[in-house]
Amino acid sequence: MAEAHPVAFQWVMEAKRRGATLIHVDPRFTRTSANSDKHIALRSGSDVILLGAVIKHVLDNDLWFEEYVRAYTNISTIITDDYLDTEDVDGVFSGFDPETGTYDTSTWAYEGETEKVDRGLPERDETLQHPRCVYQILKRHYARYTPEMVEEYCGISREDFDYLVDAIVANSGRERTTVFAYALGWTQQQGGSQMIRTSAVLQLLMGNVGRPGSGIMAMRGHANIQGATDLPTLFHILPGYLPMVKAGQESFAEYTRGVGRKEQKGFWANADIYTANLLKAWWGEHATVDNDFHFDYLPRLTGAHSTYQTLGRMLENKLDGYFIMGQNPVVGSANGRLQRKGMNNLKWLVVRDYYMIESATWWKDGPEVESGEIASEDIGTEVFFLPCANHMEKAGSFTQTQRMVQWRDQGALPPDDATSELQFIYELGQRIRAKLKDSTDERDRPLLELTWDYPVDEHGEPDAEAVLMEINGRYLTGEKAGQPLPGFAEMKADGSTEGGCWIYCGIFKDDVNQARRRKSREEQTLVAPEWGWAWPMNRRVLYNRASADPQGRPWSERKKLIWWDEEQGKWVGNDVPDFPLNKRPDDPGDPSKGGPAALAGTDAFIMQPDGRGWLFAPTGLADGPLPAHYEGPESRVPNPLYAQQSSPTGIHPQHGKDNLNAPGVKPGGDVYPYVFTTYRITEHHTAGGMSRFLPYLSELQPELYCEVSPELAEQLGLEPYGWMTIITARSAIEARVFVTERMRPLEIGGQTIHTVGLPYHWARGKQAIVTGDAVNDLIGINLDANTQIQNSKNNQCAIRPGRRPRGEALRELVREYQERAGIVEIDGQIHDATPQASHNAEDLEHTIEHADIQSDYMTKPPPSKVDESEQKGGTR
Amino acid sequence: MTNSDFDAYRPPQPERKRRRRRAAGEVRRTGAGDGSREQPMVDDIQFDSYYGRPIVKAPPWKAPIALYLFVGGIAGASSLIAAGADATERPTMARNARLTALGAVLVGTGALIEDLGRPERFLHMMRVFKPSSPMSVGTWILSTFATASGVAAAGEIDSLLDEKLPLGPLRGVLQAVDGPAGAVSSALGAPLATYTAVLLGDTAVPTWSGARHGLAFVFGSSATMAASGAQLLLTPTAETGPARALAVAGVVGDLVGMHYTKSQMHPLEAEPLEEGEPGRLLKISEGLAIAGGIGALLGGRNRVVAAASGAALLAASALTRFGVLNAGLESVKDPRRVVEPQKARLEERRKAGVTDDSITTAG
Amino acid sequence: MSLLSGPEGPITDAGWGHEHHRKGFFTDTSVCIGCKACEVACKEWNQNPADGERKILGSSYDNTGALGANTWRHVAFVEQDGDRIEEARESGRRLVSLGMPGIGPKESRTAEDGAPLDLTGADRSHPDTPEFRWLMSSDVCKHCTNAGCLDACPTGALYRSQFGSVVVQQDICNGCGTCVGACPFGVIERRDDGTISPKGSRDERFDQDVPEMGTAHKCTLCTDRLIDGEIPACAKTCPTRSISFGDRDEMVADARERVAQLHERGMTEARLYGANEKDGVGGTGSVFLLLDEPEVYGLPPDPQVPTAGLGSMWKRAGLSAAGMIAATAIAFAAGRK
Amino acid sequence: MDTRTLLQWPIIRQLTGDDPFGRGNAVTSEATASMTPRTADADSVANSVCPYCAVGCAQLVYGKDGRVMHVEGDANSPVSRGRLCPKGAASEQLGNSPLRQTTIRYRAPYATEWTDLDYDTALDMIADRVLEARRNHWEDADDEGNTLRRTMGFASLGGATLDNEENYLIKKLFTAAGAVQLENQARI
Repeated sequence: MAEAHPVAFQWVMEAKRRGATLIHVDPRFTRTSANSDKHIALRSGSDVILLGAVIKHVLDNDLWFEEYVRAYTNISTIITDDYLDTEDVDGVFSGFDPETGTYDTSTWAYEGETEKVDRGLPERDETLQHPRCVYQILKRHYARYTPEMVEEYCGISREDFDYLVDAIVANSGRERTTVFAYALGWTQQQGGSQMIRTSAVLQLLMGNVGRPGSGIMAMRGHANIQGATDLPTLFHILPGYLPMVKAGQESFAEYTRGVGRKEQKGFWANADIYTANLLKAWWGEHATVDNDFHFDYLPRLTGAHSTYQTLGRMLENKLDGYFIMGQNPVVGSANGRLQRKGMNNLKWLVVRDYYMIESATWWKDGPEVESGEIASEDIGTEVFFLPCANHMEKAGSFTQTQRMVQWRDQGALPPDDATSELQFIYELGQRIRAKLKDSTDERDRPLLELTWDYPVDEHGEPDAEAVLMEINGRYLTGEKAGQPLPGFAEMKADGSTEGGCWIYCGIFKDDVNQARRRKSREEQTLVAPEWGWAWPMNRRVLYNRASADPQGRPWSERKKLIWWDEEQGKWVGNDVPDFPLNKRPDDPGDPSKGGPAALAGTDAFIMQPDGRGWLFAPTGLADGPLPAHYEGPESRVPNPLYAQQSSPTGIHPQHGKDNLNAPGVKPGGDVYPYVFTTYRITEHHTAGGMSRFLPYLSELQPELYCEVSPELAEQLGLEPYGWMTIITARSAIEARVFVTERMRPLEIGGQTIHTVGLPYHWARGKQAIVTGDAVNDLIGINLDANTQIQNSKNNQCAIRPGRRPRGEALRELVREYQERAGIVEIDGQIHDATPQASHNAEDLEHTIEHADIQSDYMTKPPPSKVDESEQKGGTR
Repeated sequence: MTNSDFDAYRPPQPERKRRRRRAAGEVRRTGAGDGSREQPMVDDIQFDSYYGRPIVKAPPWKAPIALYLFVGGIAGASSLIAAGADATERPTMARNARLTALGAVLVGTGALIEDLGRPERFLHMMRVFKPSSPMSVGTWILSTFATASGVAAAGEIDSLLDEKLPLGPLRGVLQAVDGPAGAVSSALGAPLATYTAVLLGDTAVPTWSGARHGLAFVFGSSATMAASGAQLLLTPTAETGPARALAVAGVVGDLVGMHYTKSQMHPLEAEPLEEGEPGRLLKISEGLAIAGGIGALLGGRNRVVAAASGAALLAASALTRFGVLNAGLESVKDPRRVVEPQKARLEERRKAGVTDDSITTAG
Repeated sequence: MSLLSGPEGPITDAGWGHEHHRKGFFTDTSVCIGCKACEVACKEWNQNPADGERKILGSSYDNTGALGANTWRHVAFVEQDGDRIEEARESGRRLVSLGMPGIGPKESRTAEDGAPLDLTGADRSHPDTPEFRWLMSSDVCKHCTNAGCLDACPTGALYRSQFGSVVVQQDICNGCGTCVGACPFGVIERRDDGTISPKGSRDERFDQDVPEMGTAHKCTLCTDRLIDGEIPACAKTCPTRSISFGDRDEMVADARERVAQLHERGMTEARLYGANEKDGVGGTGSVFLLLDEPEVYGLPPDPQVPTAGLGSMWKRAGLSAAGMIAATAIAFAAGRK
Repeated sequence: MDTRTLLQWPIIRQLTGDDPFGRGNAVTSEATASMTPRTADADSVANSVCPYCAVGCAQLVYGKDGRVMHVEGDANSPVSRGRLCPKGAASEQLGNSPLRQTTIRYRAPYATEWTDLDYDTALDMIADRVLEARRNHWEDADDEGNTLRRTMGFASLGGATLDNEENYLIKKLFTAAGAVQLENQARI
């Protein structure tokens, strides 16, 4: 956190000054560790073992926050007797299809009559004695997760484990809270979603959700990565976390019921309203109740269409054109070499950036052109580079990591040809519509009928506030017609309102751009509700009903946030209550009504169909209702817990010989004996597009380095600050040797595990101020089944002293190692030795079939907002 | 638990170590991260530095400044010789010395300006008079001296050319101020030659700073020796008797002064004066000075020997200045030369019971 | 202090009267996260050129190297093992046992029962020495009470501002370089270089615009910002308040309180640098809390303003000059024809 | 040299004022006496937000003649309290780096060099290509006859540093065009 979010870290230091204990669990000793009370090094990828053991400790010793957990979580809920745990199936859950590598999740459901379960009223056993209640399942599931296991397989001593557990326990309960902050160390793992889930389970058990100073903070890495998930440029969702429509969902009713049933508890019951308002915002007068608001205009998914599947289409010559706007995939995405190979096959490419990034110039000075593997003359891609305005040269809003939207005013004009994306996309839309204006083709109607008319200034820049107003939504009829909606509760599914993103509804409340508010922190409370605007409804702490006890009283004076005020008959406090304002704590809820009205006064988790925090997740995850530990796809450590070595649902497209995995525990694994983990450092920004071109930042960290322990350096004869070559089953790069005691070998299951660290900000090219090999060339595409995010944090490599070979010799070196590891035969036949070979697709389309994360999404209600950002956003 | 095939044959595991601890007496690896470490000079003082990087910076002074130190000395001492020659009616030597002084001061001024980062702003030196700045004091000495020497030399040249300079009515003025100008230049001659020692001494550069106790004596002697040498070179032997004596005195002063200077320095401060390129320059300088001194003493009546001795003395003086300048520049490169003398003096004061003047305090 | 190196009230000495309090930094290295924001914010505000070598310098995460003409904040990184930490703790303990004056505010100097806190034994109550630590520290111009650079400047380009900061006037400095050698901390430097150009084969090469070449440069304490009531760019940007800025007196008081806190936790390695008015530079305007000996961070252990010895040096120069005159006089008198 | 100028000669000020040693107000130049922070010349100050990570630190953007002259933190922010990390502190350079590419470049297929292109032509060419790619890979229905109504011919990547409004319009336009392969950094 000190490394990648230094300014947010001020609050951690502030807390530390006041006596908070700060523990940093990370394979590496970083700038965060340097300022923590304790750094606990763990083996990369073993997080679920550690957290599972904490959960076990808490359960075994009855240290969980009983009153909180009983009232607000599904601990007493009984699960159907079809459910089989990893304990029962030796490492997988019930419903697993080894053919496709996917789960049928229906056996993970709640017990009870369908009618009642649908209304959020499954069977419960408040005594927690029922063998299939969540409490008992949890206890059985985590029984294997012992401190000894942690010591042996995470590399954490008993002492340190005890320190960690004691600190969490001592800092949880009525008076105190513990918070978990994570970033890509969790999301960029195959199984990363479940690592986050493990901490969610623990935090719920300790009563650390919905309260001040609690929760799980995803430290997101880009200025608007939260906003780009809320108003998504993502394949699987529409604005406001409405899922994209899946093939087969032919009607509006079918689709919205899949998102949220009217009879279920909480706010997803209104999915039809949110969808109708979105469609109305997009197709205006053409969208009516009668035509289901032109639900038919939406394109449908047939599987995952993430950036990695798109890459697959590129490699197969099935993609003509590509827009890259403020991204640098040949550096930032996994397997950079493959990314470049894919881009060679495009017909055309549009790159919009400030600088001549490597994704714009790979055809001219990319590594393969440099090595002579391919010549510029052989690359047929037509490239448009369009300069773009930066954040200071346009007005607009960013949503930061805590869901707070902040408006930016324009401070300067874009230089020369530079334009904002807003202007570009608006003008592109106008141009496309003009070209189609005489079309009678039915498929062009969504474009022609689209509401696409925004006021522009003298430079042609559309008024971003007009767009935000559309996102907020308006009344369309009645005396308020034309006025902005004050909140999503005002939205109707009858065509009388429109709004582009229901969770942002209210951002233009009172016709004021609430995101633009800048009331000084000096002039308001610590919660600072009048600075910017947080979705939904300006709530700063989600699920804050849980900050009060079941009776509506704060758990303690020092941890109070909102509470029930009997006199006023409503919830009051320092934050906007995340609960129906007048619903009494003892309100039993009205199951007959469904939606918010069905919520009981203690159903704090208002987005969940049962109103409770999910220790056990009956739906929403592709790889299990409870987190289980699996080794990384290339790990050389046999899974100590289950026969299943690595994630049974992991996705690994091979793309010929270009995306091979190291053999791991199979023979030949010792060819790639060391673990490498990638990371970011303070001085640079992701793939370097916004840092390597700036003199002030470039000089601070000018060269790629690899952090190695003194022990490994000695063993391999690495000269401090000399060169070393790192070889994986995909590629080889060179880096400066950085010998440091901040890296240390761990004794794991009888073997010594050496981990090396590589920051990934550099790239080969001729345009930036500083260059270096691109680390992501080393990483294979091994995706998490929930998120389609690649495994960057623990992969295997070989290391040699000295610089890497140049020209053709580089590929020969990589091939030599592949041959020695037996993952590719001399004649070029691929021998796949990857542990989860059961569903290693050579054909990408095939991969998409069984990697389909949408199958759950479409039929089950989406998970809560918190889960959503955990699973989908992670953090960048 | 494990499912490794080799479980049963696993050799006994060494006791798990949290982190490698160094056994007592084990040699520290170098370059392991905690800054550079070197063998301590003094047993009980552990030397630490920040990756061996310099702590203080040398001024950006290059050859022109060494030249300036050298010719400034010549100029100053030459003006004294001129005064002596005047007083003892040695007109050739007086004239030569005055012209030497003028030439030297002009070269010196040029060198000084040349070494400025912004030469066009040389006159900014005249904005202030700062008693705390040897450079300021020196500049005022230099400029006054240069003006006075110019006037005095102009008179010399005018009379040399039988009043053929196109001075017109100014000749009267020149003749009127000629004498006083000579006096001023003589009076400032010695300060001009010695202030440069203060200029170097008034720095944090270890070797110069350490040399502050004796450097003025070295520079004064060296200047005297050089100016005398110049006269041995330029003036017929008939008039150079006092210059020979002065040369010898200068040599002796130079040698004794340097010895004294070093004796007052911490060994690490003095080291650059003895080793490396600067040390070599100073050794040659010493040899040349001795040779020149002996030559002047024993063969000074012979014009050729006198001239050779004079040249040797000039060279010796030049090398002294280059040597001292470069030794200083060299001395900042090794932080030990800053840290150890400072720690030593701090320790000394503490031993003497002075514990309240450290920059590092416990509170 | 001698008259030449200046008295203890630097602002009064500079003829400003008492319009402003003397300002200064307190850099608390115990909370520095090594982000280098101070370096960048400083360069941006002062428009100093990037001048890094664009090579790894081999000093942990520090690729800046040292303070200089273009770098007025420099973050040091030092990796240390447990043995070294113990040594640092021990050396700090020795400092405490020297019985230096003014240790900490009174209230924190006593244990709860009112008895004087015996800090020499504090380590026993401290948790185990960590096995490893990574020190980070942002260095800056010290704005000394008795500033060598200021004393040595022959043009008056360097002056002491009404805030007590020592500043180079860029329109005056002629680049003589005297100040550079006069700084006991190696801070000030003449700007002779400082360009960035990409090493690749860009279509158009460029050179960075380097302002004010050939003159001396160093931290100004953002004196221009102070005039408008702003605080220096580095202090403003520092995420964790490792760099704080304010009246120098308050900074010293804060520093004393903080060091006392750390001592109470058994962190006897904590010590102050520059808070003592009796030291060789009359105390510094920029006070530091360090966790090891100063030289570990590249700071001199016993800096002294060179001008403190100026009187004695002039005396010797005078003596030498007199010697020259006497020798000349004797030589000529003896050789009178 | 008139008298006033002469009186400003620092030596005279040294002799007549309170700064005989010439270390303070006697030696200041006119520029020093009239010193102001450089932001005093700014003709606008805009409230902005740092474009790097997602902490959302508030920035003040000082503009002059339509260009950014300086960026610093906004102390009023409850998130950042005016502080910025090195990247945020370098924001001014993000806009003014000499490496910034401010004109359109075009690389024809198989070309070895860039050429220039004007905005209107570029936009027109891109619009044509979008429509062509859309047509080339249009899918009306899947094998089972389920409606797809989409194109797989073009894709888009990016958005995590773009504004909410921009992301919204990208999603809106491209979804209306039938594109589904829309992605951003959140996946990476």
